[in-house]
Amino acid sequence: MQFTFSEDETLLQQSVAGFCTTHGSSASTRKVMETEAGYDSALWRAVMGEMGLGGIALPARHGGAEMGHVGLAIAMMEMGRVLLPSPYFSSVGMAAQAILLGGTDAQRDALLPSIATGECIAALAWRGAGRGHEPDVRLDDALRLNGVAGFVPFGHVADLLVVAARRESGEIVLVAVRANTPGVTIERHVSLDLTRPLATVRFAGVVLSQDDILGSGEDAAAALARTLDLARIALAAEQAGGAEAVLDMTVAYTKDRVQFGRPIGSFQALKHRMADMMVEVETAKTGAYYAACIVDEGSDELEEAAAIAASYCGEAFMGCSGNAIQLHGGIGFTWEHDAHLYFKRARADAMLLGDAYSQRERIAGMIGLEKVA
Amino acid sequence: MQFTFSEDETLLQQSVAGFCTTHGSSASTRKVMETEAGYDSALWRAVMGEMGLGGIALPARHGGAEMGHVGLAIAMMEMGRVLLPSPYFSSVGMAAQAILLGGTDAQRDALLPSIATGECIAALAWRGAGRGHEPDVRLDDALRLNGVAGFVPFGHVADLLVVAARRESGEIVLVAVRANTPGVTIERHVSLDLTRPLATVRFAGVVLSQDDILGSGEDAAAALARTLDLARIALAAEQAGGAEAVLDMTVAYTKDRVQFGRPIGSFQALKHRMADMMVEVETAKTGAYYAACIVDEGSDELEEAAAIAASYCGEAFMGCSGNAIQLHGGIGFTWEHDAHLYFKRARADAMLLGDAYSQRERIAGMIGLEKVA
Amino acid sequence: MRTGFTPEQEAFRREVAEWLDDQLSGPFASIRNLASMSAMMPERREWERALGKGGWSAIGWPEEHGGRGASIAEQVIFAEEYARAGAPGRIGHIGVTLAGPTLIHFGTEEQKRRFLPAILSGEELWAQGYSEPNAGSDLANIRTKARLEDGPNGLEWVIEGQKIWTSLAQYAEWIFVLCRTEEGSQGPKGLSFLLVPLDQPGVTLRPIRQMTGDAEFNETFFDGARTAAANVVGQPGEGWKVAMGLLSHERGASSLAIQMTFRNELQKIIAAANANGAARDPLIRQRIATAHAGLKLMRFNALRTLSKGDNEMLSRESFIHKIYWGTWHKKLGELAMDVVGAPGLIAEGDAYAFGELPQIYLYTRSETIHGGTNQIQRNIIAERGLGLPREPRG
Amino acid sequence: MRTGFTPEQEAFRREVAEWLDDQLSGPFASIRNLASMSAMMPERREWERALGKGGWSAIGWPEEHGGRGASIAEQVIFAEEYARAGAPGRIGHIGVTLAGPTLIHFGTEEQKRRFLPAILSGEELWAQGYSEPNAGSDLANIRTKARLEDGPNGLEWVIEGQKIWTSLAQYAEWIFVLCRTEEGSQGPKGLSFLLVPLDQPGVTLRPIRQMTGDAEFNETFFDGARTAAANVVGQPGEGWKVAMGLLSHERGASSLAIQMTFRNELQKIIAAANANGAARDPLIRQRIATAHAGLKLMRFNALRTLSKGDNEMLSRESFIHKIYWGTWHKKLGELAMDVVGAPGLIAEGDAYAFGELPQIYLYTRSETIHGGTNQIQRNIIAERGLGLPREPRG
Repeated sequence: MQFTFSEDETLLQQSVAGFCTTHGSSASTRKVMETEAGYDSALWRAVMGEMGLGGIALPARHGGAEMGHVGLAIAMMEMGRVLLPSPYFSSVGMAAQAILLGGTDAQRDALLPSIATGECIAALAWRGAGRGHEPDVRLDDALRLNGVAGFVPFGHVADLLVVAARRESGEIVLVAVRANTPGVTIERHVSLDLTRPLATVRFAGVVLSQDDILGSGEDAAAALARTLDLARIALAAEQAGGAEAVLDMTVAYTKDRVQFGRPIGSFQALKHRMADMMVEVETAKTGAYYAACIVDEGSDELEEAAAIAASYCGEAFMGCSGNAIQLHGGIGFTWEHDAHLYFKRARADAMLLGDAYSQRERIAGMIGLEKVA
Repeated sequence: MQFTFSEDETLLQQSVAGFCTTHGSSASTRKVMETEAGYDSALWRAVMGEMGLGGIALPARHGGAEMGHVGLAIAMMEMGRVLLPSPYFSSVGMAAQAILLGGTDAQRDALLPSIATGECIAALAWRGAGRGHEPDVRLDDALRLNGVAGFVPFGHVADLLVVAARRESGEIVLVAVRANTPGVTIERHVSLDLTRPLATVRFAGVVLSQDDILGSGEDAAAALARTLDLARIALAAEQAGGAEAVLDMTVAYTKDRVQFGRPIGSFQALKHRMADMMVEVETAKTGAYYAACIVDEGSDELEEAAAIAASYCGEAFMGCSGNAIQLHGGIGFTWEHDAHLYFKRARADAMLLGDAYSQRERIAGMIGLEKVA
Repeated sequence: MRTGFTPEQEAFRREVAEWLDDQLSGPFASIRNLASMSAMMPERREWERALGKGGWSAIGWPEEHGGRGASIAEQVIFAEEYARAGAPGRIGHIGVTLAGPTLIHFGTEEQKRRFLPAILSGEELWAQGYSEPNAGSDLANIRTKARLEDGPNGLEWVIEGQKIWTSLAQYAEWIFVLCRTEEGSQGPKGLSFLLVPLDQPGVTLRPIRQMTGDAEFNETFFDGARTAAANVVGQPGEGWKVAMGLLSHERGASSLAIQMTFRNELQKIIAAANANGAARDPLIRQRIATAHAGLKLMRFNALRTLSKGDNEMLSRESFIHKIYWGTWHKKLGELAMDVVGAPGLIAEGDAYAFGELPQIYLYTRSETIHGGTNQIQRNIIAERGLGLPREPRG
Repeated sequence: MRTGFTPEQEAFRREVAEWLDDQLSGPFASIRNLASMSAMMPERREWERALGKGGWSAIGWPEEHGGRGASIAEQVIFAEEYARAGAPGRIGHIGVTLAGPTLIHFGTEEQKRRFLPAILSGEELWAQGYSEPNAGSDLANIRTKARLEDGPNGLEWVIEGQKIWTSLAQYAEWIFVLCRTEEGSQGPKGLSFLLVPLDQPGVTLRPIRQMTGDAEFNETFFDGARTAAANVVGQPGEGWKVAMGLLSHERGASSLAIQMTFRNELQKIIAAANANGAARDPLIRQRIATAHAGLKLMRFNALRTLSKGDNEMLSRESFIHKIYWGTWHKKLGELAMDVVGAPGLIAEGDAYAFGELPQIYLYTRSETIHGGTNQIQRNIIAERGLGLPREPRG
């Protein structure tokens, strides 16, 4: 039992934090978020190359650093703290995991190293464009893809798309297809979360080869489910980082801002609200760390840990970022203050991989609550 | 639009409030609640006789005062404020309404006047002894009653039982049976709410005559449903009164109690908690008044108003009485302080006629939320 | 006590509804059901004029000042029908509900003659100038200054300073400005309530973009702005009293109109939930039912306060409206977003502009802040409603 | 970072589990899975002695003082296995977790020799005397006084005053009492930390009946109570420092044991929900799932703090445990009651004593109050965890 950073992990955390503080200022984030790409390619190269974060949770064989999901969580938490706009979560936290879990050795060898270096940006297209969480892309027996995938983070800059589709039999199939394949169109949207744009990806008779198929049937369904759980855990770390950032921002502001002759941070109503935020922040961090450990330890509690971390951290970040706006008063809901950027990230995060309600319903099943007496 | 007391209503409120203040002290309530009867028969005669509250919502023909359900709400609110221990709600707020709505003219004439004067204490036995809300008493074709009814407030002192049962056909039937009829046994329980004891009523081959049957089938089911809604509205008024009482008690205590060199009521965290309580208290009163008006105006919004008042007022009273314990600190959870009496009343009230969840599910249906797409 | 209306009041309701429907089916069809506060400004100015011409602009004002001396019940009815008809948010509301009543109460005869008719007719719109960057919750901490000076047009107030959250100032002709006119005064003392024309070189506006992407509010800079010496309401130095009288007007019957807007929003949420299947989610059902119940209760809370008339405006329940509706609406915004689901994360076009339901989500974050934060509301409730001791000042 | 244990630690876990199971299947079967804190007292005293004899009473104490010097991981394991085995709540816990560690840290050699062995062996039980009627949240406002006097047994402290919430005092041999020993001193100054025998004429107990119907706590009146002059821990006048050191022990690993109790309660709630159909209610399902998630997170919150060791006990997360578990448990009580439904309104017999699940509902109302109210916890978190400014004193 050593539920605290190892020396390596401490070093990693410090170096990512240092990087994010230097390169993730509010001014630079705001500049980048106004661009069409939505990320800074020089920064991307630095994150993936110099920092080596692209392969953090990958085996060495695929260009990875073997820091595991705790390492990934550390990276995500620090990036979440500054809302670093980049396809990191999409490419490394989602798509690469799908390939690792769902692909053959040959496919991993072929695809993962360039994702790890950042040369190839990948994205996971797994759900339709509506409110639900089901794939809405079909792969017919002639290996043609048709349909729509929605809410793909940084889909518009993806080189490679990992797509969850259904065969005519209804079976899940995971495929990897280059974004520039004829018949693929990608539409970038103006997105609520300004720092992580979403895209809709449309497939119109996209012709695949057998090699593009990562896997089918139960294996693919399991790989997809596990990929989403791993993504939830990585996202939980980001949410915990974001929640901590808005708390720190709010503490600093309320120590400074004077009303009624006192710093407003000395008013008990505000202090207690921030105290409650701190409880949520620390528990969110715990939840993210714990779930990441569970992955690295190969525990069979992974699904449970993912559902716990996702439901807790998602709501904690939404709650804390909402409180941050409230406690900043008038300035808190202006465009020029960063509070809304976190608030919107929190909302988008909470909707990306299924809501807290559905995660808790999963937990209810796991702990033996019967649905029908 | 005159959504405030008329002169008559103001007078009624003042007189009931005066009575309750005089006769409903903590000391006398505590004395009464330790007795087997659980109420004070002299006080009961005064409430029903001198005060004339027994017939407040009944037509003059049945010995009523024709002050309507607003009148009943006023009485319940004041009694709720002091937790006056008496079978008033059970006899007047529940059983009398069931007879009025479900019985024939002859039955009303025979039964209601003595309930109005308080000579006859009636109780409504409508649900089984488990968690659900279905009758668990059966009336066979030979007019024999068998089964169990649970959670009958003051059932142990009832002279007359109005029972909701099912015929062999499954139809609802409402019957009125004297408590001393052979085959009826009534067990008083030590109850969570010390000021309103509950009883279990058992029927073992109780033989009825045709005259004991108030009504059957859809009419009886409708009368029962409406009776429960009227009871919910009366109870909502009690809950609002109880919530206001604990707020006032808490305000008085926190103005007085000094810690850290200040009255604790000057600490913002406590002030704000009490402010939130006040919002709930005033809205609960609004909800009870509004629903009572809706009844008296013969509006078709009665079901909606009952569901709204029940769900809101129930939770408001639970919340406020819980907060009252918290804000009183250590003394708040002692037996000798009254806070727990209100807390327990709030909990019992909220479970007596169906929980807030089920009331909100009713509302969802009324406002057109579809269950199956 | 009763919730219903008399036959005369119901007849009045029909009259209102008919007039509104005529107008909004006819000449003003283009602005019916308009959600944005900043679109279609020329049409909305015309609408203000039409209200004035029809005698519907300020029915609660006394007849001697051009109103109808409408009873509270009639004002309730008008507000409800106005919103039910889908009439647009009033750009004249600061004049009608704040400036006008203040002038009626505190103004000189000359001021009433000068300003009230143009408010009623919709010719002059008003903005308000209270808050400052350092006087948000702590309104008495005002730093904007004015001094009397002889100028080319006689004795004039000359104003220096900055106001913030001045809604609609870009469209308005006049602004009322609470400012410090006694050198060295502090807190609520030494303030005056000035009426200042906006179209002059000494006034500069800077729009404040909100998190919704819209710029509904402005910062207004006064840099030697001028107004005639006579344009002070009440005595110089007694502006606080005037402003506080005005703030209590702000809490009045207007909340009823907003509730009809809320009702329309809730209807849209229900429709969306039925359409996309969210209505089958038991938690969503509970939350929508809670919202519906909360809205009904909000209406009856307001009717309860209004039924007591002006004399008893300080009963406990009169303090709860602002925090109640702000909090209710914020929750409605969260519910709206949860009903829409992930599609709410995507704008409808190329601008940062979302569908109506996600927009509620963003917009409502400000509603527990502006017009007195929930924290300030709770202080007021605790101290004035419950008589709890004040917080020691630092 | 890792959540798992080493093979050596797992071996230790088996050893603990085996010993506990032997005892609780054998001589102590009658007190296995005992919910009440006040029942079966003679057996529980025996149990304390058995723990002492087996060397399990205070495994975290240093070996030189009779403990095992167990690592934090081992303490975690012991606490978990203790609760998992259904071993009874420890009536020796005030001695083992509060008095003992305080003496180890602040006591003289003589005091250690006198008191520690009897705590370890279960021969002497302890009670705590901090709170007073007027020193609840404001602990420094203590009025109980003691002065040194020459008596028949030499120099003695003579104590006058009243303590409240002295749990287990009716069973204990000793109580530690924080009292004012410097005439006219105020606040945290001039207090001393005295060790006082309970069995003497100057001490009177009055049980405090709680809303559950039980009387777990007492008021303890000191009316010329006496203890030897040497029975002061630390310097006279420096009792505050000693008491505060002790309070921080109170927040330690013991929360892990309580979590296993919580786990058992949650299991019972799940079983009840499955049995009576509450498990089909979607909201109940959500709340049970939330409770389960919250409990897991509580455990890992504690492990996170404990993993840092003593040196970093002041990191942010170390402040959250009390408010977290108190609040969690209170919600669990509400959930328990909602799962049981109306049957929870009825006592199981003729006494005011309810089933285990409703009992949680009643009992937990005190848990956000005693040991520092949630309000005080939030002050501590805000000021010490976040560095926010202090509230001005009145």
